[in-house]
Amino acid sequence: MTRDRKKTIFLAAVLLVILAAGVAVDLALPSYHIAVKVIKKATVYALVAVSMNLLNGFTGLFSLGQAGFMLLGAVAYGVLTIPVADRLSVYQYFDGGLIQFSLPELLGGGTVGTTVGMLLALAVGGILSALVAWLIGLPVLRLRSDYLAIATLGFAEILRAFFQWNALGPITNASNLLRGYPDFQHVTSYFLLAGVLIAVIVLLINSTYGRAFKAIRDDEVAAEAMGINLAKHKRMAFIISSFFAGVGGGMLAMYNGTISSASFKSSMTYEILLIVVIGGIGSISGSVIASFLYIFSSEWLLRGLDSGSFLGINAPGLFKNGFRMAVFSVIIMLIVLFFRRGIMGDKELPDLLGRRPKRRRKEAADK
Amino acid sequence: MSEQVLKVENVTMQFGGVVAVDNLNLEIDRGEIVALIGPNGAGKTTAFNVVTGVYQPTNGAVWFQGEKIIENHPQGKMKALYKGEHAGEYTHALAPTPDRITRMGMARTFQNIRLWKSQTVFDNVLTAMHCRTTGNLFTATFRLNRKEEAQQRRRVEELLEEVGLTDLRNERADALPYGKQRRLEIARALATDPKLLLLDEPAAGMNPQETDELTAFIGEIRGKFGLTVFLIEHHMDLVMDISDRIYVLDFGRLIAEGTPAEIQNNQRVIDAYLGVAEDA
Amino acid sequence: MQELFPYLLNGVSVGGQYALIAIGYTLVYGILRLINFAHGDVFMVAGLVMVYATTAMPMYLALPLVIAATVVLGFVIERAAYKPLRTAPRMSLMISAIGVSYLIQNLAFYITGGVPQPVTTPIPWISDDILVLGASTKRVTIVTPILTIALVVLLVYLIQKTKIGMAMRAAARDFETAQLMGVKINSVISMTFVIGSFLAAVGALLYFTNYPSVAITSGAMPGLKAFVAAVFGGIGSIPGAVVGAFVIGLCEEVIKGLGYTTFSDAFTFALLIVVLCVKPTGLFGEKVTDKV
Amino acid sequence: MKKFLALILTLAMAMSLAACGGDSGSGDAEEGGTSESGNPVVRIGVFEPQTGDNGAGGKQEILGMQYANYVQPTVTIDGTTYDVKLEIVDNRTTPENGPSAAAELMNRDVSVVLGSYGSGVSSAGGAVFEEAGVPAIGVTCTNPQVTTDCDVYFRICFTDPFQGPALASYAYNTLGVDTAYTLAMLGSDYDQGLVYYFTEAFKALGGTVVSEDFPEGSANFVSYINNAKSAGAGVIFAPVSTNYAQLIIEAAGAQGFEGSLLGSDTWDNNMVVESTVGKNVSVEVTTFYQEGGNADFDAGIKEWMNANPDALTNNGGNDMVSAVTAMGYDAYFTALEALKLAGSTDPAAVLEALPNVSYEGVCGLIEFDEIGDAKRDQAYIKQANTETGAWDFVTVQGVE
Repeated sequence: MTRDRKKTIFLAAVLLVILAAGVAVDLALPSYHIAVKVIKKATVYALVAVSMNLLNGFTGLFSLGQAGFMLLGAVAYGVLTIPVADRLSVYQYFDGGLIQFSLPELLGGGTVGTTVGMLLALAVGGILSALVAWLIGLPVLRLRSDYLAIATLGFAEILRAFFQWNALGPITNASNLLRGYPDFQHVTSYFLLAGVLIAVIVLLINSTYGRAFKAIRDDEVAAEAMGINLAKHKRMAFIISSFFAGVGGGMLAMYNGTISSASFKSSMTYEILLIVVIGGIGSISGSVIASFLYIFSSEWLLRGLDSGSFLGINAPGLFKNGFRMAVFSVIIMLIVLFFRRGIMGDKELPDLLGRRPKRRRKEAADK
Repeated sequence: MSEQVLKVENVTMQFGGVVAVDNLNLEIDRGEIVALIGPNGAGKTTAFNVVTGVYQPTNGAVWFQGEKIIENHPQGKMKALYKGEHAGEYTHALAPTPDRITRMGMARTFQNIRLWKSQTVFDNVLTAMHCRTTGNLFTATFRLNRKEEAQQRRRVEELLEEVGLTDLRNERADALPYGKQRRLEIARALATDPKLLLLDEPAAGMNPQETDELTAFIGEIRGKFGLTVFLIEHHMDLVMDISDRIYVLDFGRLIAEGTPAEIQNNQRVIDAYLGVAEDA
Repeated sequence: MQELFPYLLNGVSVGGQYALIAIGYTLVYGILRLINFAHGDVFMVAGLVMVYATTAMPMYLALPLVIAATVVLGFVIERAAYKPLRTAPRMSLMISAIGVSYLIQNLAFYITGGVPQPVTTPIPWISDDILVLGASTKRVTIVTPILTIALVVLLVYLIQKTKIGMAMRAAARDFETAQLMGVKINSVISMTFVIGSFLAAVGALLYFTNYPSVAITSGAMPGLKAFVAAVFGGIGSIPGAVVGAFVIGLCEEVIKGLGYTTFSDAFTFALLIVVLCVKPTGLFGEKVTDKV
Repeated sequence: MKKFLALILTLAMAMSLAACGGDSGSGDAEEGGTSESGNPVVRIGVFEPQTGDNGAGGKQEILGMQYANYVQPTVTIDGTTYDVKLEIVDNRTTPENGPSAAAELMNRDVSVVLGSYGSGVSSAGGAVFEEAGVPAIGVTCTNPQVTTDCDVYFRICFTDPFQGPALASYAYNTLGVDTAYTLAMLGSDYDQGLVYYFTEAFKALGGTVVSEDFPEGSANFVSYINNAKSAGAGVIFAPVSTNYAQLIIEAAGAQGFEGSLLGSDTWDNNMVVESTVGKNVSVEVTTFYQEGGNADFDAGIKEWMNANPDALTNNGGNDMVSAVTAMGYDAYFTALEALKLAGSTDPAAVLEALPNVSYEGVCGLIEFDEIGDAKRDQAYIKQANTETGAWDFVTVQGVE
């Protein structure tokens, strides 16, 4: 019991430190500082990676449709929050588009109205993703693992084609950018939002439903024999994961400032999958840590690898364009092959505290 | 006392042209321990899989606690291929998934242990209670069902105590020795709150001492949980010790039925096991 | 019909190219139950090697080199990235495949600088323009399906009649039993990758000689579509993969001909999902039952 | 457990090292903002794609800036001579990588930003520049939204609402074609935008337009060419990126398409023109600059490129001068003009000075209107010479 207590305190402390760091960054750095941008993006990726982990890591369903759901969430967010006055310029080829309202404005604008409107738009994006997940889950979830992967991948591509279709342009702006919607200025807002959502996922995973998901992952036949309705629970996991992916997509749109459906490709799904693998399949804190590591390195710290000098070594011939990604993919392959458990395995951050005593007890048990 | 719990009625299970179970009929009353025995490949596990909903029978029906839960008749391609009896007697197709059957009150263990390996002993049992949870996704996630959860956890403690795994509650399931894994599987099955417990070779791979313990244990839990037990087993000591009645299957057909004493003296059974009847 | 003819002609040509890639998928899947995501990238690498080799040396040296290099690449990928994971869960294997694909693309990017490499010396004779029933095309359009079918016949013969082919069939049917029966499973798997890569190399030669340049993403789409073709035809079945590839190639071009160009790719994936849901075993596939 | 801790430690170390590396990368050797020559340094940010679909174009644009920097490495601001340092950051073509790349530039204390090739990523970066109050000069991003929605963005090239109608007018009036077929990539706002303006203008002139899209990653354009033929189109207008341009030329040549292929500024690329060699096609493009327009500049940059193997590689292997390179060159000098006029390296001052800049570049006079767009009403039209593999000048085209 005291160990559980210790874990809780430890977790609370870590969260507090993170929150404090967020506030400190907001106070100290201007909003256009690279650190601010990178932290925001990493936070969004953490949410999306965790949502993918819920499905791939905790339920054992190998789905590659993440980018499709993110696209849905992103477009929904943009469409619902672009100020009416700007619509004519955003939907420049579609006479201002069909939708002539904006949630933040409907709610009276101001700080409160805007914030509520934005959150509402994010939620709508999530719900839309969940609805679509429900629809395609009906046929697709019956498939075996690898077929599921390829079917969801294909589904994401189909979705993208629809979003880019000119006939839907008055709503989605087809191939053109959606822009001009509101964003949260502060890192802290991103932390809080993503933090709350990730906390919900953690609660879910530790609930009786989460245990059922893990049972399905570990042994489907046994799970079914123990009264767990496979179809229902798989669909549930798929829908929930898609909901959070949708919200994550909306937040990514926020961070980007523009939405172009062309960027939500399968390569984005792969990137998120690799983050999950680096962090450890089946570890929430692993996914979060890996997101920060990955985004920090690729967007900021390792830029030198691409542009001539790195760590003070000046070698333009070696450190040229693409070297960063080449190094990355080698690291990823090393992890996939030799550190298959990733950074965290299936452990969570607070588990690190309890490791020592546990091992000793196990030795005792063996004797 | 003679309330019927399980009734298998004219069940034939055919895979393509191969008949695995041929016109099986058996009945189990409340509180009984009934064994299904037979040489390897006699169709015992297939019969279990039909009863628990893993396979849909080709023809026949299964009744559970007075209610028809499974029924089928040859359909499509099977119409032409069907070799069994009682064709045309059954007209419905009733095929609940295994999880529904479990929730009706039937729980099973597996011949080749199927625990959730990466999870702890405690969580294995707790997870099995999921099918009895009354809370929905929302209440479960936001911990509005604390009372139920606490209750379940207490019940897990009790069950672990019962099977003698309390000390190992935080170990990973796959770290347990073989015999303990078997016990854990039984505890997990009990956690679904069954009326009928199906044990598929519970003593497989156990030494004589462990087998004896298991025999006592099965008797114990029958009394304590008011269970009916249906088991497949090769260890004849165990079967003869514990069973109220025994069914014997050979090449998918029932060849004998009776008390342990009757079975022990049944020439057909002896022949089936020794394979001497025709050759000698 | 006369109007549709150029589309059908083109569809057959595209189908032939998909077919050569699809066989690689179907062979590997048949034995390892692995979607080799990197196969499309192997195809792309073959194209790149062709670009570099044909500019550096005469054609009669360059073409064998392309094939040899691709075969070695396929072999190395299997040994380095899939063999160590033979006992690992299937998801790990698939992740490894995605990782390899990512690695090949990024390395190719680093080497080419991200600039599509122009095909300066296309293979002679087959790159000439010809007229077929009034529709102009390149000779390769006609050569591709013929060569594809010839190679497939050869391959089917190989698998039916030779010892290694028998071993491959045994491994595809039951991996563990085949191993117990003394089939050298590792060499069978290597052989599978070698054959798959060989066909991908031939496919790449025919494909890229038709196009002005090889980009690092050139392999991704043909790869995915070839996989869809393999599933459509029934994964594990070689004739199935070939038929599937031609069907998909034809459908795609006819759809473009009918004016639904926006959805020409989406259609392929929709077809995939429909096939998986309605008849997961595809046209010619055998039913795979999971053991309980 | 130990392995795991070791892994974390290594990662942490790698990260901290990388952090130092990143910092030293931006600070380089010139601590305190002075260079080896002792002069203070003024930094000009280069926000260009070097990877992704537009990587090739971005690199060519950078070449112009680098050459300009080689020609004119210093600038005198308010009596002080500064060394000009280019801070080049790769925005990887796509909008989602724009914000962090832009922020990276802000981190390097640049006074003004040049770029980007591609409008989508420019818009994405523009938001960051606006937050930071740093002015940006768009070089070849032609989408009108880049400047209309961003107060700090200026632009030295013409825009799509000009380019599209100019091509339409050329096709209808000069080539005498009344049916056009347009082909654009799904998901590319650049393609779709230009097609829109072209279509509007072409229809207004009295022509008919058949429009089709192709999915990203397409390689076989034969069916599209057949569609154009069966639609009876006299021109195919395909404002696509260079890869697809080559594929379309290839397919059109093979299918014997008899009309003209019209391209936009992206087609003005040596790889595109080379792919027409020996084919029976007619390819015409609008562009910002015609090689030979300024002999001194052409000779100088060719010499520089030939002496510089990296530059030659980035230009696609030969010394043909692309319009985007010339535009990059002009952008650099426009930035210097703005710095001189501002009399300070402070971004805010540069921002204030920019609207008043007037500079005669190799691509013509650069002055900005109230939105921040260059006042341009003419585009060059060039035709690919299928024998020499070079561009031939056709005409100067305006909107009629």
